[in-house]
Amino acid sequence: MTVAVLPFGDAHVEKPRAVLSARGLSKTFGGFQAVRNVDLDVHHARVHALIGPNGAGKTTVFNLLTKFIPSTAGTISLDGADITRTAPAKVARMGLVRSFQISATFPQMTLLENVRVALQRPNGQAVQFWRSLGSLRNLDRQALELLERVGLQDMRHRLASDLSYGRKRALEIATTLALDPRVLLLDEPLAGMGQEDVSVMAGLISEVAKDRAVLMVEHNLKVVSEICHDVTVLQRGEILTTGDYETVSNDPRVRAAYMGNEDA
Amino acid sequence: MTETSLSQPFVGPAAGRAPLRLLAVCIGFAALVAAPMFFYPIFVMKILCFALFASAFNLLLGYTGLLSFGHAAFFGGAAYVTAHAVKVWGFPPELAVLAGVLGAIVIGAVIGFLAIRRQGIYFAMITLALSQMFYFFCLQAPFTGGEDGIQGVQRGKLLGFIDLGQTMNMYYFVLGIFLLGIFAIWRIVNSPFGAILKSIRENETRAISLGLSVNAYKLSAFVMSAAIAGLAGSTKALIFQFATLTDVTWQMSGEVILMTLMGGIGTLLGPVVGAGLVVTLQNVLATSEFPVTVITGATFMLCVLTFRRGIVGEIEAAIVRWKRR
Amino acid sequence: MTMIFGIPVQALLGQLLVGLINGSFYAALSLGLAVIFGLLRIINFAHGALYMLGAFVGYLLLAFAGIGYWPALIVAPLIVGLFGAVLERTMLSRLYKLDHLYSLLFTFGLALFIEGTFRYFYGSSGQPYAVPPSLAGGTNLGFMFLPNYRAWVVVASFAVCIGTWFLIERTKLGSYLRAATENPTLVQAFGVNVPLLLTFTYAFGCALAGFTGILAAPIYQVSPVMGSNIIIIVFAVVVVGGMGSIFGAIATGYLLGLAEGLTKVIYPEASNIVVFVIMAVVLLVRPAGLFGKEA
Amino acid sequence: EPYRLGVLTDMSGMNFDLAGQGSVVAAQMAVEDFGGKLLGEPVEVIVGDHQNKPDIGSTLARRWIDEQNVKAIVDVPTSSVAMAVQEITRNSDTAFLVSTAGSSDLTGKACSPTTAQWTWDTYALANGTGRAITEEGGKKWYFITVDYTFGHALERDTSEAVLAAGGEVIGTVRHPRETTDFSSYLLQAQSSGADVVALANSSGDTMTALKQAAEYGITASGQRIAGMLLFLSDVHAVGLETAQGLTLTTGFYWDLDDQTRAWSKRFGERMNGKMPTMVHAGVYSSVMNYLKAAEAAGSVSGKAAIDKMRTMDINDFFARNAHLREDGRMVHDMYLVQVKTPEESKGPWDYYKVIRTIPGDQAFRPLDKSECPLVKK
Amino acid sequence: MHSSQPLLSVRGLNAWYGESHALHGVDLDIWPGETVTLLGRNGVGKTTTLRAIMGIIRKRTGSVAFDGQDVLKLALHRTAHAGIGFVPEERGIFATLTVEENLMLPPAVDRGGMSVEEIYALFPNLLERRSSPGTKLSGGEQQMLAIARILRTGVKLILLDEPTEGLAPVIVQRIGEMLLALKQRGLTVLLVEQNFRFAAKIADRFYVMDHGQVTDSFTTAQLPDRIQSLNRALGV
Ligand SMILES: Nc1ncnc2c1ncn2[C@@H]1O[C@H](COP(=O)(O)OP(=O)(O)OP(=O)(O)O)[C@@H](O)[C@H]1O
Ligand SMILES: Nc1ncnc2c1ncn2[C@@H]1O[C@H](COP(=O)(O)OP(=O)(O)OP(=O)(O)O)[C@@H](O)[C@H]1O
Ligand SMILES: [Mg+2]
Ligand SMILES: [Mg+2]
Repeated sequence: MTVAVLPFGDAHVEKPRAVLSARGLSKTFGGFQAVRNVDLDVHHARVHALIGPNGAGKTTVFNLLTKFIPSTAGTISLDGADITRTAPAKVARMGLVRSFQISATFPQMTLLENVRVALQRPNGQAVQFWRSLGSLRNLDRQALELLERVGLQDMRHRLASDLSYGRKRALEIATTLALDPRVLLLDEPLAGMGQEDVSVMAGLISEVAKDRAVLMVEHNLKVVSEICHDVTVLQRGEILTTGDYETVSNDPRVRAAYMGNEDA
Repeated sequence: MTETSLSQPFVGPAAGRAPLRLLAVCIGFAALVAAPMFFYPIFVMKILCFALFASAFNLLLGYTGLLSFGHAAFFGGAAYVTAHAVKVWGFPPELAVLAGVLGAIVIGAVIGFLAIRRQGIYFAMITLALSQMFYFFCLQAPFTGGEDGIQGVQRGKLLGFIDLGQTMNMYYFVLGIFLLGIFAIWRIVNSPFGAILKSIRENETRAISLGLSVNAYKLSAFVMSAAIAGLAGSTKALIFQFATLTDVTWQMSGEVILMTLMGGIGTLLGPVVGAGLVVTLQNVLATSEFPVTVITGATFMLCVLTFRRGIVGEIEAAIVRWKRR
Repeated sequence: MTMIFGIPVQALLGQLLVGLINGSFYAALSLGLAVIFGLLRIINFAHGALYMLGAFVGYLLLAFAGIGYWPALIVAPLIVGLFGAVLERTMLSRLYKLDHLYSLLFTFGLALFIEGTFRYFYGSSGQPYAVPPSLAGGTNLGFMFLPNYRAWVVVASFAVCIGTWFLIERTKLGSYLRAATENPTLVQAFGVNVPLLLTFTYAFGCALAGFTGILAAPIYQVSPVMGSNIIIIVFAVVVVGGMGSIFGAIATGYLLGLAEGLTKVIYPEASNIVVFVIMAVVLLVRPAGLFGKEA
Repeated sequence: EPYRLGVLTDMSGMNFDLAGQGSVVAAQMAVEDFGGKLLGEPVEVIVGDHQNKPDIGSTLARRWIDEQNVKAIVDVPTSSVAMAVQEITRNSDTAFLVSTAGSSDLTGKACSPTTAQWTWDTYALANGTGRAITEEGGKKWYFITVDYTFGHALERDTSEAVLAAGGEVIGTVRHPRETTDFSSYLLQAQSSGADVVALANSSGDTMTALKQAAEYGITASGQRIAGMLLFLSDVHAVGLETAQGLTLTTGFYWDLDDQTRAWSKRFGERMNGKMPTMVHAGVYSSVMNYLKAAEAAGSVSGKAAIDKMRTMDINDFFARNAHLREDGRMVHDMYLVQVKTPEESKGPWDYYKVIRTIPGDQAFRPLDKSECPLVKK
Repeated sequence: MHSSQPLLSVRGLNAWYGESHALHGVDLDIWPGETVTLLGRNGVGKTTTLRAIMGIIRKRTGSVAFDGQDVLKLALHRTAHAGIGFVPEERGIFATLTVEENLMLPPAVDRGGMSVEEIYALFPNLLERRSSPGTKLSGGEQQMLAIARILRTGVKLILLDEPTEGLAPVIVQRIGEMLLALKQRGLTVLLVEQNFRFAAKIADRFYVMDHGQVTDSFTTAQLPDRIQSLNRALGV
């Protein structure tokens, strides 16, 4: 069990233990080093933002953490267990679940079914080929609650393919939450959402973070400043700095590389 | 997306109200029980066999989205095992059928293990190639009797006292197997497991991220489909009392696809209707002037171009449209 | 005499050369498949039938129009290509928006149809087609007698493979084609006449099959079943190569031809399944195929 | 209701040329020549295409017998279908007149009292060719054998004949069915120093092998090629250029004498000038003799008619020195022929020169070696 | 106010996805050299409007006059040659093409497009990664590439769907500057944008959409007066 030692920021505030931590994570794509020696600690009950210019390697870090692509070097541990060599589905079952940058739903299924699929496995109802479909009704209440949380309850019988882009993202988050993950990785959850949805979603994220760890990639700095406890800035595959939003946003290097003269 | 998906969303049960559905099932059952009084029993049995085979195939294609071009291996393989079990080991019919199904499971597990590593068209090509390999195996293996096949397989006595040599006994035995198989498929499709299969078909990456070991699910579905196809093959060996190479050729794999396509991919009844049509067509063509392959080929093209949903699929769609109005 | 695998080196060399010749056919056929698949995402099940068609057109040209091998080498692929173009325009093009499996099924039906038709009119045992006089005879290489025609097959198929590779990987046309594979609507929205491009591609792929067919005519019997005999093996070749690249299709074709040639000496009984066995092994080790890119 | 004869054949597949439509025509000719009436009832020929599938063939045969008053089933290419049909004809007392199917098992292990295997079997071709060529001086044999039961049987039977006639087998290579390229095997055969390269395979494989043998100059280099199973239609298909010099055994050749020419001419007139294969002639002969036998026996029962044939004098343009044995084998003279060179050939279909006649009792498997349970030993 | 004819004039545009009716009579006009922004909540049909103008959706009625030509009747590939360029929401970068091939892909339809050097100067990331496969770029890099390749072709009107989505603030600023620069060159842009503040910096006029129709329109000058009602309409 590694105890987080933070290079910057409010080290004096006692943080809960790191649920997910990575050490020396690196990835090379045929000579191009996309991620270099990244150390990361994600803590329980905190929202951790991963920001950085486009192409900095944020999505790649996500892919590495969830084992969707194998890392070139480094170790990852989840709740103290080493998951460096674990299969992606297994990692998900252990409680590390992600959403995708390009929205990912089951298009020809209704919203309710979308969420229910995610509920099936944790409830031991995934391999039952001998029971009737009706036996899944016990999951409906829970599924509906999740849809409600993202404001999609009224559309529960529509097909996911009929949704607009923004709503697909909302559905995806509901599906992800269905797994009740211990660590939630969100890749630009607010991208493409209308103004009206952004604040709802941001609220949702900080609420779910109360009893789990959240790591998110986000370009909407307003939201980052409002809901994220920790911010890690990635540049050219390397960690530029880590700290709270205040510290990070005043770092001249971060302003130059990422934020420009914009204020949240 | 609706149009691009090979498998139609399942609309079957929605097509009628519960009492109506029950009535339809009863009429269907009565028709099957009475069929041998009006039609040539062997012919009806053959249709039942192929209907079961096509339904097994459809379990994979229609509900998992995997197009197998090698299902003949399970069908024909099981037939060989059953024939061999009866002829050489002296198994009673029920055990021989069981042996055939086990054989199909083994073959299915091996082929499936390799094939599920790729998707879509690759999957189709791999199953085709592997089943062709199995064909060569059957051709060259000493116990399959080469071109002659295993002939003169006795039907024996079911449970030691029902003489399957009697056509009617055999018919009801086959009918029983058919109903059992169809029920199994229906159950699998409309089960929690079936729902997972559907989600995998829709978006595999997402399914993985939800913690589902996608390959294990696919392999299970593949093996289930193989087992039921094997059940059909074993039964066929007993009906016709032989097992030959014809049932392991790639043309046979093609035929089962045609049956499913004609009847309606992803519908419960489609493969049954399709099998009935194709088998009847073959019999009609057998005494006509038309070259069979040309007709088969043309039917394939026509189905794909004009009524992809198949006969049952089109009817169901029409009912749904009509209801909306 | 030196021995390898218990076989005289000379014999082995001979077999390798024979394998190379076979590989030429595999390469040319899998290349055609790869072109059509790579750009249209269609598994052209009818490829074998079109290959047969090429050979038959050659035969018919000779029998009814007195057109000999050399002109036929140009004319036959053109005719087969034209046939492909008509087919694409009238039927296949309606299937692009659908699941790719439909086009597989369609071309499967097409293969049955073409093959059945020819069998109906020309029987199943096929027609003879002679080696052109200018390539008759052979050369004694010391370790084997190499028929001149076979040497020509190697050269011709290699030239066609390289030409195609260049066209697709190194020209602007190629980049249109590759892009259209992924998102035809968008490419068309950029102002490229995609429907025409797709027709051209399919026709080109068919012409490749036709060319291989006429190339094969003097070696094999011109028979309605010649295509279905070879197509499944070519499918396996394609799986082994991985459809990612044109180059992969070509290289794998030659490689598997050689592997098969070797098997014919070492353990001939298995020569028909060696390609499938290799396929299984490759799938276990590298599911994407030797040259394929994992999606 | 008229009596019917069912010609169950392959109308769309690989046996179409050697049997197919020609078999139908031959059967019709026989019925016409017989006068169209059997025991006072009209006789009709009906046709079925079994598509080389035993289930279709056997369903059809059963239906014919049960519902359409079919009294004899004729021809039946593809041994798996023939085997399946034989079970049905045996159980329903229907005559089974086999012409195309050549599996020796039909009159061996699986023999039936209602079957007459009329034209040829693998043993006769293998044995005839093996023995005759060895006696002609081809002592050292090399086999290119298709690797399954059928090929193994051909090879075994031929080898026995070769050894019996004082020859030797110096090598064998087994190839899978539907091989597209025989170069490897041919090269091995070429360098083996054999006198005779024997092709123990069939149809497509044989033709490809022949074509490629010509390409590699096998005959040109002094080796002789023997086809274990070849029909006139195969030779026609590959052409004389390729097939010249090939030695094979056949049960019939159209150009043997005036009788055969006369019949073949009539056949050809109905078949766009095609000359009959031995299968076609065999269909005619078997149907004609069946009709005679049934008439004589006064019964259309398969067993009665076939039994009658056993005691009858069988003699026509096809069947010379012939008789039907108790195992169902029709024994008749066979011919060892060699394919002419293009120069020797004087016109269309002038393909064979007859090297020698193989008397029936030498050509076929002796009765005392038969595995048929019907044979009283 | 506008001297010339509109470059693009849309009247009564309806469009369907299969059976579902997505646009219910959209009317809008764009004059040469303008930058016009479409605003609206998620799913009101902004993207659909762009697709229908371009002809990517085939099932549509109404009229779309561009440069005096009715583009509704044109085959899809002719629309580009008429002078309209499209940057899709999902970017549409080709995986089998390198970055440079992606860039060079759309045929030039007119003179006046940017040169490759100018483009690389604008987007140095692309230069650095020009020989890697297109989809190996990060999301933001892909967005740059998608815009860049249309700039090359010399079209008169660019349909730009949410160009800032998923981009780092610095890049957003860069794109804003770039769009202003393009405006200087006289390029006409129809922009769909959720990022209100961003749009305000570059647009001349706004259209507001709801339920597949244009419900409101105003100029940037009128913006301060409208902010209230707009926030209500957009649900902010
Ligand atoms: N599979 C791959 N092969 C090669 N290069 C890759 C691959 N995946 C990502 N890259 C490269 O790695 C770098 C980091 O990409 P990544 O997608 O992680 O960026 P990001 O930080 O998520 O950017 P954005 O905010 O734009 O989404 C990019 O330059 C990209 O081109
Ligand atoms: N491919 C499609 N098939 C069916 N319906 C669709 C499709 N694409 C969009 N729609 C529907 O059409 C309507 C308009 O969608 P559109 O994508 O134009 O919205 P938008 O305004 O661009 O929204 P966003 O801001 O989320 O991108 C929505 O209700 C959506 O559900
Ligand atoms: Mg990213
Ligand atoms: Mg949109």
